[in-house]
This record gives sequence, structure tokens and C-alpha cells, in this order.
Amino acid sequence: MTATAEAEPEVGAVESFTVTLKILRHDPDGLDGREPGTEYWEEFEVQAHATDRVLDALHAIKWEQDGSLAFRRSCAHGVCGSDAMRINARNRLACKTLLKDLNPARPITVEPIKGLPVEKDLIVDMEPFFASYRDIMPFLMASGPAPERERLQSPEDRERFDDTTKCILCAACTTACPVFWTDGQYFGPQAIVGAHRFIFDSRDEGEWDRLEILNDKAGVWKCRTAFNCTEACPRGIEVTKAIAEVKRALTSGEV
Amino acid sequence: MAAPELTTPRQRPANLRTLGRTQRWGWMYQRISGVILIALIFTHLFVNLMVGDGVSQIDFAFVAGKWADPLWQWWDFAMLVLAMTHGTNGMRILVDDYARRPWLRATLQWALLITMVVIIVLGSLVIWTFDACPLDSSGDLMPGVPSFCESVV
Amino acid sequence: MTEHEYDVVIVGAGGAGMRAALESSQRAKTAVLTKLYPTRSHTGAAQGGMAAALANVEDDNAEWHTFDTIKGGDYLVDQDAAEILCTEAIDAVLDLEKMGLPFNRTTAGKVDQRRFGGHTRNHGEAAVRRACYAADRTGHMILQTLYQQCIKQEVEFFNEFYVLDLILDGDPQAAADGDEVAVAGVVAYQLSTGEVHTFRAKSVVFATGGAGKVFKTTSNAHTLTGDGMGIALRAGLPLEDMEFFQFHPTGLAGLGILLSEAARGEGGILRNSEGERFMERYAPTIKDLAPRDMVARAMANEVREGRGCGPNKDYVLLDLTHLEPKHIDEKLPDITEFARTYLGVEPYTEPVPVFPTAHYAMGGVPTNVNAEVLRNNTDVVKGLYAAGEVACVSVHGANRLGTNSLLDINVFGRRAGIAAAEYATSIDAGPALPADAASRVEGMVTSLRETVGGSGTERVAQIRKELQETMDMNVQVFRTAESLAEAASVVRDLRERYESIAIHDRGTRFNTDLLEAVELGFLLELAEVVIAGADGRKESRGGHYREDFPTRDDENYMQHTMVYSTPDGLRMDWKPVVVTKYQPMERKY
Amino acid sequence: MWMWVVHRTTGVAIFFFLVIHVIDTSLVRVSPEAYNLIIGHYKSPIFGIVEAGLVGAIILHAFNGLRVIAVDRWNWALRHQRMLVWIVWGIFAVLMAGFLPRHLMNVFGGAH
Ligand SMILES: Cc1cc2nc3c(=O)[nH]c(=O)nc-3n(C[C@H](O)[C@H](O)[C@H](O)COP(=O)(O)OP(=O)(O)OC[C@H]3O[C@@H](n4cnc5c(N)ncnc54)[C@H](O)[C@@H]3O)c2cc1C
Ligand code: HEM
Ligand code: SF4
Ligand code: F3S
Ligand code: FES
Repeated sequence: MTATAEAEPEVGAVESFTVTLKILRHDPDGLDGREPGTEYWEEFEVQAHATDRVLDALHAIKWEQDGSLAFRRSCAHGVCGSDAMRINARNRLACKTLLKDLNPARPITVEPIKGLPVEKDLIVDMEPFFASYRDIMPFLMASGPAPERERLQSPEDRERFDDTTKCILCAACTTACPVFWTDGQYFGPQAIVGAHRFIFDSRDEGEWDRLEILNDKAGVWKCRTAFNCTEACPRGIEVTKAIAEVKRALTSGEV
Repeated sequence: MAAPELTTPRQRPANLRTLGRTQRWGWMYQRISGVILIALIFTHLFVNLMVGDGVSQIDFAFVAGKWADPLWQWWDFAMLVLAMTHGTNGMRILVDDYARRPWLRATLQWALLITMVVIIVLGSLVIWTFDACPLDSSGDLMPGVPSFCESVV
Repeated sequence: MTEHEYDVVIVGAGGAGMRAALESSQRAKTAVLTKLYPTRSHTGAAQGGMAAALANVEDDNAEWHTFDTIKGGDYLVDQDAAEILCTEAIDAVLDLEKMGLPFNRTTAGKVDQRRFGGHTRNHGEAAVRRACYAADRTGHMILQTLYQQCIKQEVEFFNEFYVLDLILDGDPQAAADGDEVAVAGVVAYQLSTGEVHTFRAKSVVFATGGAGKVFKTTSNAHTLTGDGMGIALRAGLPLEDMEFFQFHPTGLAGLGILLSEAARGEGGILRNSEGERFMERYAPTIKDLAPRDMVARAMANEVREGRGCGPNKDYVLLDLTHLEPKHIDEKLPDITEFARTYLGVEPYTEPVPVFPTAHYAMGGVPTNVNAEVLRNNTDVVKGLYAAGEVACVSVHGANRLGTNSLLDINVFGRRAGIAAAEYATSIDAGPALPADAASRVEGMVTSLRETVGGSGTERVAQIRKELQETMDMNVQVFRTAESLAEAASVVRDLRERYESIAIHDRGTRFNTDLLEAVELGFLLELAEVVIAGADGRKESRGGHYREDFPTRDDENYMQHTMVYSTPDGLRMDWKPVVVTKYQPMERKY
Repeated sequence: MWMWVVHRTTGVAIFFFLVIHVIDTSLVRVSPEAYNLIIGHYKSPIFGIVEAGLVGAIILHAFNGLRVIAVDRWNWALRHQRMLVWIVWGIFAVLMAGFLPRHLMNVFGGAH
């Protein structure tokens, strides 16, 4: 709290401050005389508390100022992957980004994630993203009769692919990747993460089918180790490492 | 109660294998050629620009002097080939990334390829057919007969 | 308007919906309609584990599990259903493993198991390791694995389709006992275009999840607005046991975000402002691992009696500081991150502020053990099924044991999928959709749209806020006749105000404003049902605690409530509990 | 990401320089006079500076190339990639500090 003439904060009262959000809007319907598909910046001011997240601010706008603001969200604590967006030029989940960590003194810019077609405001078409995920055959492939009980797996073998099982398919990584921006063909880091999860699962036998797919023109070789994906991942997955491991498997011929 | 059958994977497009290979070798080539190039180029730069009088010493005589030695001939030849292939391969990746229209992409790829071949051929010709002692030229190119031309004279 | 026709339509793509889809799509032409992308479903938020008496780490069996489930549910559990749940549990876990779910492993390579509240050895002797888990992301892994299998089987999804109406052939309330009422299809609103679609289907499976958003402090997602329950109620079907809502003890104070019970399963301890391990007083044997209703009440009681922590003395502390950081990282990585991210608390060294949070609806759309939906105490609606949190089989009775829900969605999701497909293939054709099938939804959409900038004055968010506040205030852990009356009058008021609601968004594409208004409509109606049930049940049992009737009354209330919506308001009825082996005993831990 | 941009731009720059460099060097074969003429231009201050830039580009590209190789190869490098970026800039600074004074002296000294 600044040293203004405000009353002493009550014990336990949470600090409150004003933040400005600058949101890149996209109007698909063409209301108020706009062309359908117009993009424009709009600024909103909201009152916020120290524990508030960008999602809370977006809700405050939607619920109190402009109900037409559209964005996806569900769980509100970073596990469903609905609300990846570009906040202050970085991909993050709105529900995991505290306003106070963003220098609230300056307007906070909020844009849809890049590289996927925008549908309305912060909502993009996720279909191409999910299509890449489907392309890498993200399901266990095993041959032979299913065992009576569980397939055995040592804790070490389980640990091998733990990191990439955390993925919530939020697309923050893929839409942060500069190679994905240049050329919509790249499968993108998420698809590689999705494949990694199975390639290094000791129970899976489809690893070479997946590696062959990732060996493709649109596959791992497109990655230029820009590291944006790793920096963007809200689950803390070492995405670039997963990609490197896939590349190593392909160059060495060993998983 | 049974889990849904774990069926065999779906068919994938037929020509992945060959396509994939190109990408993979391309990637590995960048790395291998890169490492070798480091040694080649830095020595080259060092010799040309740092030893002696640096850039100001470079003239016909300097070049001629170097190429009289087969070591430098091979050296420069390797550098030429590696750098050009590495560079062209790199440029190919760029074209892939930015040129989205197929015809544009194809045109640029061909242009790259042709440039590469032309430059390598040109460069090699110069290095290998280079005549360090052009007898018909006027003497002022090389004041006095350099030692390496003595056998010719 | 677009019309579609399928054998089976599944509404909801959470754990229950996708488990059903896997079965059904192998047998019949199936469509899955979901208002969220499947992987966004709230099953993904479940952390702790999934119960099954695999006996991988210590002696255990399905009978013990059944007993715990029934006792945990304070004997309001239908015992035949609980038996099925616990017996099929073992295959349910093994199936998931075979589908690729990456469970944590024992050193022998088997699925690892851990302790969880209310799960005991030999009828209450000591805590048992029964919860199969994948770190603290069990639900996430289940959701991902099921989705992956759906991709493999090329299940047909309609993403971001909001089902808003259920079309039945016959009036479920007017029909006499034994008469046939059958399902005809559903009506959905496509978010991306604003278009209304009708789906004719021989079978319909509801798997729309919970209704936590009737409360303010909740672990549930913004999208868990009880749509499925609301739709069923509007279609004339009853809702069962809606007064039983589970308040999970360890929600992050003030936010409601859940810290899994696994935190206590791994050794976490609850302390009050005096640093006392107060659960020792309430449940001397299993202490912090007592069932959730008990722990939640104990916590609320500590706070009421002035032993709460923090500046407002309004929470207690979850202490993990005596655990090895490495152990915490291995077993509880995500929830410690929640504490860090949202409260700025470092669980290695500081205790985490927690308070009960609305977590799980034990009640819901009544079904029998084949997941068929009941329209009264005995008759089923032909072709209509429900599974998961939206349904009430009732395997959870008055209080669900931790890890039994992920089990529920798998066991009964599977049963629903099989039954729905088998029914669909066994009949030639279901009833046709009436020509005006979509009219109710279209009318609703049109009337809401008309309020834009015009007639409406009330704000969706404001009404929802007042609803949630009154529910938190009056219908939470402690309830009395007065608090319920107060809540009822507030909700009545809010329903009136809802009539003159206004939305802002005039567009047709991604009009989430409009859908929030529709969802609020469901929430208001469900809140009324919860209050009515709580008011009618003049005893304390499981998650329902009446301060004016603090003991369990088996004489009068060993029955399920069944609430119907009629033109003259809510009507309440009772349904007997199925008792097989286990006679009610006092619930002591 | 910025290192990737740097790598890309330097890569392209070096490529075009190389093409030109080979063409002009080939003049050695065609006509030594012409070669000396052109190389004379090289020795002018403007080219001197361009050349300095080029050396800088090569240094950056080369060492960043090594960093990329390392990152792809070893997890240690992967986890410390940020530090490696600073090391690349450090090497760049050191080499340029060693090279520039000498080079500029040659350039300006040689062109009097
Ligand atoms: C934080 C948290 C932790 C939990 N931890 C555990 C645990 O450790 N162990 C355990 O056993 N249980 C746990 N639970 C409970 C358990 O996760 C849920 O009860 C269970 O996942 C519900 O699954 P579901 O498939 O019924 O519903 P959900 O997964 O909620 O899915 C609902 C689906 O219905 C769709 N839907 C809803 N409305 C509509 C509509 N109108 N039209 C179309 N589609 C619609 C949604 O899109 C979604 O796909 C936890 C719950 C929470 C909130
Ligand atoms: C001096 C030693 C050199 C090393 C160690 C080196 C290393 C590399 C490496 C490792 C890559 C691949 C980068 C990746 O996959 O992300 C690369 C790309 C590239 N290199 Fe080099 N290189 C060197 C010299 C050169 C030269 C002389 C040229 C020009 C002719 C050149 C032009 C390129 C280009 C155009 C790319 C593509 C850049 C991109 O895709 O972003 N390199 N280099
Ligand atoms: S890898 Fe990380 S950033 Fe990418 S989709 Fe998965 S969770 Fe999101
Ligand atoms: S950002 Fe892109 S370039 Fe590679 S390291 Fe990540 S995928
Ligand atoms: S709302 Fe679920 S991840 Fe943010």
C-alpha cells in the first residue's frame, strides 16, 4: 500500500489496488458497426486484491462491465488447460498468473495465443492443435494377450516418462514456439510431449511408429531449441528436454 | 470385464520414411559440418586477418602464396564445400519455414540448389586450376619473382 | 437448426462420460456431446486416488471395502450397489492400467496404493492402503487415458455443445406406475455458432458431473453448474438425496482450491491456533484420516470455538513441515504448488491455511445399479441412463469416501455405456422427436437475447453471488431450521429477480454470457432442491448436519429423499434404503 | 528465442557473404588485376567495418551453434542453457575485443 492518506488497513484486510487490462478483442459478429472479424484493443480498469489472478480480473470485467468479453475457463486452478493466453507478451494460464506478479502499475496486455485462428476475443480454434495431438497416436500400443493383472513396471521405468504425463493440453507451449508461428505445419512441442509420454513408457510397443511420425517434415527436426515452450509450460514440464530425448532416440536408434 | 482391445496402430502415410530421412540427415549434417567448420573457419580468419598485417596484407600475392601449398588448397576446398552445403541446408530450412506457397517454395529451393552447385564448382575450379605464376601478366603484380614461382621461371 | 440421429448419445465427457463412450462406441453408433473439450472436464482435477482392494501392498478385500463404503456413507448407502462398486473396483483399476494409465508403482512393479480417509482393514481396525494413485494427479491421468482411448477408437465428439433439454416420450409424473416412458433425444446449443441442434437417440446417458457452484467456497470448476440435474428436474424427473453435499476439509482458505486428502494420507496433520492436533479429540483411532464430514465439522467447530488461525481466526492449519521435502515432492507435487502459487505459503516450512470447501454432490439423478434413471421409486425411463457425479446410485449415501468417486465414474460409467448400447441395439427405433422438440431451448435463447440492452435489469453475476453467499452462510457444514428458512426465502427472491435478468452479449458466436445465464437458472433450481431436502431431513447424518437435530435417526430417516418439481412447487417423497448385510451401527472412528 | 533469431540472421548473413566472397575470390583466376581492385575495396574503412561485423556474426553463429549442439546432446547443457547463452556472448565479447583493435588498426592503418 502506498503512503497516501488512506486509512490504516484493517488487520487481516487484503490490500486492494487498481489494475488496467488492455485486451485484444476480436468481434466475429460485427456489432456496433464493426466489420465482422474486426480486431481492436480495449482497456478496462478493475479493483483487485493481492491474491487475485488475471482470471479474476477477466471475470470482474465480464461480470460487471462488459458481458460480451469471451474467454474459456473452467477449473480456475491450472489443471484443465482452458485458459492459456498471451499475458504481457508471454503465454500463461490466466488462472495461475497473479496480478501482483505482473507489475500492476502498468496496463496488463492480454491477447489470444498466437498461431491458431481466433474465433472471438481470447477464444481460438483449438482443432488444429488437437489434430496434431491425435496424429502422434497418443494411446498405449501393446501386442499380445492382455495380462490377467496389471502389466508390471518398475518405479524407475515409471519415472522415465513422469514429466510428460503432466501435460494438460493447454497449448501454451505450441503457440509460444516461433517455428510454429512461421509455419503452421510443425506438429508443435505439445505433440512431441504427447508422443514422448508413450515412447518412453516401458509398457508401450508403438515407439517406432511414433518416432517415424516425428521423423517427418513437420516433426521434431523443425525444433530449433528456442526454449519458448519450456518457459511457457504452466505445468513446469521440461518440454525442450523431452524434444531433445526424442531427437536422441532418432539419431541413436535407441529408446 | 475387459479393457477395450489394444488394437494395432492405424496405417500411416506411406512415404514418411524417405521424407523423414532427409529431415533427419539434414539436422545431423548441420551439426557435424558445424563442428568441423569451426576449426576451418577460425584458422582461416586467424591466418588472413590476424597474422601479419591483417586484412591489409591480402592481395593477389597473398592468395597466390597460400594456394601454392596443397594443404591450404585442401583446406579452403573443404571449407568451401562444407560451408556452402551447411549454409544451403540452413537456407533450405528457412525457405521451408517462411515460403508457404508451394511454387514459391519450389522456386527458392531450386535457386538455392543451383547457387550452391555453381558456387562450389566455381570455387573448386579456382582453387584447383589456380595458376600462381601468371607468366603473361605484367611484373607489377608480383614485384620480383616469388620463391614459389622459381621452378616455373 | 440441425438434426442428428444416433443410437446412443452421451452427455458429458468427463470420466463417466468417456468411460461410457468407450463401451458404447464399440457396440452402437455413439455421439458424445460436451460443453467443454473432453480434457477440460473436472475429473482432471481429482488428485488423491481411486479405491480398489487390489491388496498389492497389504491384506485387503472387496468386502472390507464395501463395509467401509457403507459405514462411511452413514448407512444411507444402497448396499447392493456398494457391493457391485467394490467388487468391480479391482477390474476397473486393472482396466485403466491396461489402457495405459501410469499408476505409481511398488518396487515389485505393481500398482502402488496408499491410505485414504475412512478406508480401513477388517471393519475399522486400522487405516488400510487401498487408494491406487498416480502422484496427486490421479484424476488427470484417468481423464487423459480415457480421452486417449477415445481417440484410438475414433469416438465422435461434439465439443462445446451445451445440452439444455431432454425430450421424453410420455410424462414421467403423470404416467401410472408400470407405464412406459421412454427417451427420445436431447437438444443442444452449439457455442461456436449459437445454433440449436436436436439429437434423436435410442439411448441417452447423462454424465454431466457435479453442481458445486451452488456454493461460494468450492473445489469445483466454474462450469460445474449441475446442468444434468437441472435438466432432469425440468423434464419431470426426481432428484435424490440432494441435501447431502460433501464439504472437503482441506480447501485452501478463502479460495476453496482443493488440497487432496492424500496430504493427510501421506502424514499431514491438522492443527488449531494452539498448535493442537485437534482430530485426536474427535476421532481417537484414525485421527486426521477420519471421514470427510467429521473432519470438516471438527474444523468448523474449532473455528467456531475461537481456536481458528489467522487474523480473522477463520481457518485451521494443515501441517506438512515434519515430512521430508523429498517425500512431499514425490507424492504431493501439485498440491504443494497450489499452496505456493495461490497463498504464497511454502509447505516445506510453513503450515498451510485450510478450511472446508464444497466438494461433491452425493445426491443426483436417481438410478438403479444398471445406471437406468428412475422416474419414481421403482420405474425406469426407457433408454435413459446416468452415471458419475450427476447420478445417485446411491453408493455414497450420506457421505462419500475419498477415492470412491473416481471408482464410481469408472464402474458405473462402464455399466451405463454397455446398458445404453445394448438397449439401443435391442430396439428397432426409439420414439420420434416431436416437431417442436427444440422450441423450449429456442424460446429460452430468444428470450434471453431480447433482454440485451432492453427489458432486463438484473445481472447474472450479482444474482449468482448472492445465491452462493447465502448457501455458504446457511446451508454449509452446520444447518438449522432457521438458516434453511432464511436460505429458502433468499433463493425464492433471487428466482423472481432471475425473471428480469439481462445479458450483455448480442452476438451469436461464443456467447458465453448467455450460457452463464442459463447455468444460473439451473443453479437456482438446484439450490431450492438442496434446501428442501435439508429441511425435510430432520436428523444429522453424514454430510448433512442439523444443529437442531444433532443425532442420526434411523427410525424415521433411513430413507432417501426424492424431490420432484411440479407446477405447484417442489414435492418431496421418500425412497427406502437397500440393506443387504450390514445393519446400521454408530459411526465411530 | 532471441538467440534463435540471432542464429538465423547471422546464418543468412554469412551465407550471402560466402556467395559473394567466392565469386570475388574467383576473380583471382579470371583476372588478377580485377581481384586486386576489388580486394582494394575490401581494404576501405567501410568494408573494414562490414568485415568486422561479419567476423562478429561468424563468432556468434559458431559458438551459438556449439551451444545448440550441446543442448541437444546433454541434459546438463539443456538445463543450463541460459547460462550458456551468456557464455556465448562472453566469448563473443572476448574474441571481438582481441580482434577488433587489431583489425581496425589494420583497416585504418592500411588505407592511408
Ligand atoms: C478438486 C477435486 C478433487 C477430487 N479428488 C478426488 C479423488 O481423489 N478421488 C475421487 O474418487 N474423487 C475425487 N473427486 C471427485 C471426482 O473427481 C468427481 O466426482 C468425478 O470426477 C466426476 O466425474 P464426472 O465424469 O461425473 O463429471 P466431470 O468430470 O465433471 O465431467 C462433466 C462433463 O459433463 C459435461 N457437461 C456438463 N454439463 C453439460 C451440458 N449441459 N451439456 C453438455 N455437457 C455437459 C462437461 O463438459 C464435462 O465433460 C474430486 C473432485 C474435485 C473437484
Ligand atoms: C563456424 C561454424 C559454424 C557452426 C558451429 C554452425 C552451426 C550451426 C548449427 C548447429 C546449425 C543448426 C541450428 C539448429 O538446428 O537450430 C546451424 C544453422 C545454420 N547455419 Fe551454421 N554454423 C557454422 C557456420 C555457418 C556458415 C559459414 C554459414 C553460412 C554459409 C552458416 C549458415 C547457417 C544457416 C543459414 C543456418 C540455418 C539457421 C536456422 O535454421 O535458423 N553457418 N549452424
Ligand atoms: S506441454 Fe505444458 S504448455 Fe504444452 S500443452 Fe502440455 S501443459 Fe500446456
Ligand atoms: S519453442 Fe519451439 S523451437 Fe523447439 S524448443 Fe520449443 S519447440
Ligand atoms: S481455468 Fe483450468 S487451467 Fe485455468
